[in-house]
Amino acid sequence: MRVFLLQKSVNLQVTNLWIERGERDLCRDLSFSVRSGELVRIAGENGTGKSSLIKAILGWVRLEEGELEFNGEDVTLHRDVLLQNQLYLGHTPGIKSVFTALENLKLYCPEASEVALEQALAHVQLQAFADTPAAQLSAGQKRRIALARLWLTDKALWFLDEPFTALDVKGVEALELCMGAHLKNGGAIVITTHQPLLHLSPKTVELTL
Amino acid sequence: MRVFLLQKSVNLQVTNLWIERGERDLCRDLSFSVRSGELVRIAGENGTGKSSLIKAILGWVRLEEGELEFNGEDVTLHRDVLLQNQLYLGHTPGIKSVFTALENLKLYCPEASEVALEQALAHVQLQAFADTPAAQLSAGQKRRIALARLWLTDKALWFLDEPFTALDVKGVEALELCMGAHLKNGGAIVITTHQPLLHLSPKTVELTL
Amino acid sequence: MNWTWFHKLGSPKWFYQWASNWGGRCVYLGLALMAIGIIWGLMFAPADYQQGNSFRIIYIHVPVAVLAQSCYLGMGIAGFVALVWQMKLAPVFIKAVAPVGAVMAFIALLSGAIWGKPTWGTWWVWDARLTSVLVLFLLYMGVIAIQNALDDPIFADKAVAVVSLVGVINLPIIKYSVEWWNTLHQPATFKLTEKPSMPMEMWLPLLFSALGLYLFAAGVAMWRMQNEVLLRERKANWVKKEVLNHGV
Amino acid sequence: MNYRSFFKAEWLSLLRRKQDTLNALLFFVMVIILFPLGVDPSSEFLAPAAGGIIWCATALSVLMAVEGMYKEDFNDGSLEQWLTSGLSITYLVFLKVLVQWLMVIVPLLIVLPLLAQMLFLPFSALWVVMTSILLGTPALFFIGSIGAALTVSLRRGAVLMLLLILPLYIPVIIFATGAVRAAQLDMNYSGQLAILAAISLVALALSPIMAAISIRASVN
Amino acid sequence: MNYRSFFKAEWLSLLRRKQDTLNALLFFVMVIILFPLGVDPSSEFLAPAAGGIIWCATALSVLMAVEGMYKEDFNDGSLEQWLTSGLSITYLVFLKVLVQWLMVIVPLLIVLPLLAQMLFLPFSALWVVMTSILLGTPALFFIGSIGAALTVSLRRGAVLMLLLILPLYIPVIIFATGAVRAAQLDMNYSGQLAILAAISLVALALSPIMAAISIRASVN
Amino acid sequence: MAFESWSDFWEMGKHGLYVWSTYGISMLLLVGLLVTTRLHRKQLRKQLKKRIQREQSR
Ligand code: HEM
Ligand SMILES: Nc1ncnc2c1ncn2[C@@H]1O[C@H](COP(=O)(O)OP(=O)(O)OP(=O)(O)O)[C@@H](O)[C@H]1O
Ligand SMILES: Nc1ncnc2c1ncn2[C@@H]1O[C@H](COP(=O)(O)OP(=O)(O)OP(=O)(O)O)[C@@H](O)[C@H]1O
Ligand SMILES: [Mg+2]
Ligand SMILES: [Mg+2]
Repeated sequence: MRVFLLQKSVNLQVTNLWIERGERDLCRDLSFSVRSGELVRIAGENGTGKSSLIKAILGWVRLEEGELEFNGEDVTLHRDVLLQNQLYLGHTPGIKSVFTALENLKLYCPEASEVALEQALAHVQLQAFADTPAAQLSAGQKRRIALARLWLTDKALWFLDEPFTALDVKGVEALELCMGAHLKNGGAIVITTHQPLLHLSPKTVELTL
Repeated sequence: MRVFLLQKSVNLQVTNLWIERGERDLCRDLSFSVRSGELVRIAGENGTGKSSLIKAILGWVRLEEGELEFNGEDVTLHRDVLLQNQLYLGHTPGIKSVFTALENLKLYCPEASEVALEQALAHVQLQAFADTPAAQLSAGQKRRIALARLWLTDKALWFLDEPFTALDVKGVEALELCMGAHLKNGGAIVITTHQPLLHLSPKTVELTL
Repeated sequence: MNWTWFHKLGSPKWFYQWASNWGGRCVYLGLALMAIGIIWGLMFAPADYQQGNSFRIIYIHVPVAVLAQSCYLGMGIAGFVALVWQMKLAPVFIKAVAPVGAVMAFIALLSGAIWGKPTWGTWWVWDARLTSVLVLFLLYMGVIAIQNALDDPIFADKAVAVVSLVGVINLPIIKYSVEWWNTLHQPATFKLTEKPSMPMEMWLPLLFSALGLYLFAAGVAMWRMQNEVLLRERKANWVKKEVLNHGV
Repeated sequence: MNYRSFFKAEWLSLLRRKQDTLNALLFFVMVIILFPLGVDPSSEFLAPAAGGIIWCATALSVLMAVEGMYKEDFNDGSLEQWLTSGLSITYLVFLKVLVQWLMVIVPLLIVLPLLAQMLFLPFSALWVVMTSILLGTPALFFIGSIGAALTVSLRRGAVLMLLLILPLYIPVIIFATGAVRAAQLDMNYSGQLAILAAISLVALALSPIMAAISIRASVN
Repeated sequence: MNYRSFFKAEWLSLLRRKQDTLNALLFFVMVIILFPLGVDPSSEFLAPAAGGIIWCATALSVLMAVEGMYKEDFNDGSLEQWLTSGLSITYLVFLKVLVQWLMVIVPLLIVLPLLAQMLFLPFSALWVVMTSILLGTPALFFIGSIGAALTVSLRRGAVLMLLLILPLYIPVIIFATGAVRAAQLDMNYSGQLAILAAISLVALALSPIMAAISIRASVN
Repeated sequence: MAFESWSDFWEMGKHGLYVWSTYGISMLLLVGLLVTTRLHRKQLRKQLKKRIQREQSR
């Protein structure tokens, strides 16, 4: 297996993307780029294909046409380099209900120290629930477990699909702060959200029906 | 089986509610009322017990103490009258992924005519997806199927737990319009949401940790 | 060596045109040969001295049983090709041939079962060959079921390829195991392999009907592949032209 | 939601997922095929054991079909909707089990003659097997539905309860195979069949209530 | 996520849901108990059939355990996380199957001696049964994992899974019961055991690759 | 010719039922395979034509 260096610099070029789902074109000839320090918001109404676009970039939805380039390398066929350098949180963020908040976090961030883990949970206001099974948490608290990963990761490119779902106002605030810090550090973020961003000003990629 | 008349007038009195979950008091001595034409928003951070409060009123979470009165009748022990007159949409709204949008709606609104069903789907922008299985819809579209019920129901009291989740801006707009109309008609709504309401001004019940 | 034929085979358009020429010929020639073989077998071949006339079932039973196995072998190879070289036509082949093979396996079971009643006095015994045909039939049903259950065509292709390949690897194991298992218990009277070798006038019609059935199946498979190609390439210009020009 | 729309939806959802039905059927076929292969393919072994094998296969495939019957309803929030519908959960459970029973048992009865042949079950006993399945399986379904309701929320006590419930299958199997054996020995088997019917009736009367209680407890 | 944390999590999650493990075990016990009850409790019937019954029960309970092995991972989004983790799915599948195998087979081997007694299996054959289970079940698990991967994205893929898997299970069962029967007849059984081991090795080498392909294709 | 008369032929020496039912069902299935294939082609052509015309009219 090849080992890839983690690169904090990001340059993702998406060219002429054509995605189809169930006989409908979701986008055609879509091109955009994501660079270090940039926040790209994929906008569009429900069902226009925002989630599908992210999944297509990650390689689970087929591209009818189009190219992807990550940091100068063509990744259209083999996404390995891209996958090594990104973090994805989707509509269902892979939280196991039998695990406690801490165990869930540990699964995805095995290198983090206990202290770092607890700090990350504190960032999302879950310190008191570290040892509660996820099944016994509220909807927002479950989402927060997944989001805590953002405070621990060293991946450069984040894909966040509706990260604000179920979060309260304070939670949204904290998440935006975290995203801002990541962008300052040379990271890049691709986000979809129907809620307006309060502090960050994104570059927008608009999808239409 | 008793048959209850559908009453458009609503008067729900909640007195001295004490709810406990996992050794933690979620609320204590909480009292409020919901009357015809009123929008009651249950506010509070993630995990303060908003969903649990609704579930307690509906009778799935145990009340340690407290009384419920619906239209003058004590329903603390037997919720039948309350259940007959309400509509509940929770975090997971009971959408079957093998059914199409139309079939899902039909299950919950069997009395509605074909025309009414299609109109309801049009209200939530799903007319084009009436015959698509829910499994092949986007997150927001799935939620919309559940919400379409609101245009068809004649129940007086609505419990909406985070109805705006995954909805786009237009969807939120349409839903608020629908809620406004319901309130004008003498209905009442209990809602939880972290997003601000744009057009409606609710009475707030605040929960704290 | 010139590999162009291989790449051509990978091209749906080329295949479609090639099959337009050959599909019909195979089917009709196959039907004719089969008719000759079967009529010959039914009317003119001599009766078996032990089984009498029930033996005439052989002219459908054996061709069909042999073909059922060949079809699966072909699907397995196609599965391998689909997974390794990602050739576009390979999944099309599997999808087209699976129902053909399933029908063959079914007829083999049915004709064998009906034949068994007068000769063995029972429809079914747990004999090696019978069991392995039953298993083969199940394998076919698996392939068909999975391709029907998956709406996503890309996934369906992958799945079908995986199942065919895994199945074909297991086929010899199944055959061997069943044969080995069976020889422990099965009374020798039921053994299919120890038949007296056939006289020529019984064997020739069998050859005809077998050849005919092979050609017939090949032709039908080509037609089915054409259908699939039309569906898959519906956005290509040549398909649009082909569809519009047809029957004008 | 009313009872009719619920029934229609259940029906439709099982038809959609034909697999589900087919699943139980295939499992049934599979168990029956495994026996000659794994144990002994000779008719001397199979013929007397056929009734027992068929009934074991039936019990196992009913268990398989019933086991997860509320799982999906729990996950997608349908159970909550049942509870707020104001309808009687007991009756909803009854309808659901009824649909399941029809969808599993009818195909099973259709393939049974063929499989019985493969196990060398004498033709005279076939009718008794079929009758015993018709009379006995409702009990299996209804009892199983209690277990399914108990395990749906993955509560801790569930395993224990399951352990209590499974033994209830045993009398059904004993009486059913008893009837078949009696038939094969040309003895009177109406007594066993009557008992089977009685068990099914009791299960029909009691289980929906118990299942409804468990479902109520599992939603929260 | 890395391989170690994945392995630990799998382990932990199975330990948490003891139910799943217990379920397979319970199913195993149930099948074995059903036989004497449903068919014939005499030792003349049971002793020669014991090896076959035990193996049929094993196959069925493995099937039960493996059937839904990726279901939860699919529903809660874990499969997506596997795919974006940059780890080799093939190896993740291997680890997952390994954990499952340990969790199901070890308890099964523990209760086996008792159940073998109940079936009048001669003590001398017990060791062969246990060895054959140790050598043969990896094949069952690995083959089953392909079926489970192919059918995760289907609402209820169980039936398909059965259809796909059953034909592939048959050789394993035949060789395993062959070994037991040979042992009971005091014949040499090492050949069958060697074949079992070989099948397991082939399955171990190929199945994770096939399952990985299927998982990749089913996330979308 | 292996038979004396037509009725002999149809009877197949008491095995008529077996032989003819086998051939009957087998032929039915084979012809069914053929017919469904052709019907599918026809349907497909119609469907695709409609699609293309819809596209062109837009
Ligand atoms: C359900 C029942 C049966 C099945 C599934 C079955 C299956 C098969 C198969 C797979 C073959 C192919 C041999 C090859 O690969 O070359 C075959 C050949 C043959 N079968 Fe059957 N069979 C059945 C019943 C019978 C019966 C009842 C008879 C007559 C007694 C019979 C007579 C033959 C003969 C004569 C051959 C050709 C011999 C040879 O080439 O080895 N079969 N059968
Ligand atoms: N099934 C459960 N079992 C035990 N405790 C639970 C359960 N569900 C929730 N809780 C606890 O009850 C508290 C309130 O949960 P609830 O879901 O009511 O919160 P909420 O206010 O709706 O939050 P959110 O805004 O995230 O939806 C949480 O702190 C949680 O730990
Ligand atoms: N699994 C699927 N199979 C087939 N079609 C799908 C599938 N998932 C989504 N679609 C279709 O693709 C379109 C885009 O879906 P997608 O989930 O990408 O939308 P989205 O923009 O993320 O919407 P939302 O804002 O609701 O999350 C939808 O119209 C839907 O019908
Ligand atoms: Mg989305
Ligand atoms: Mg909540």
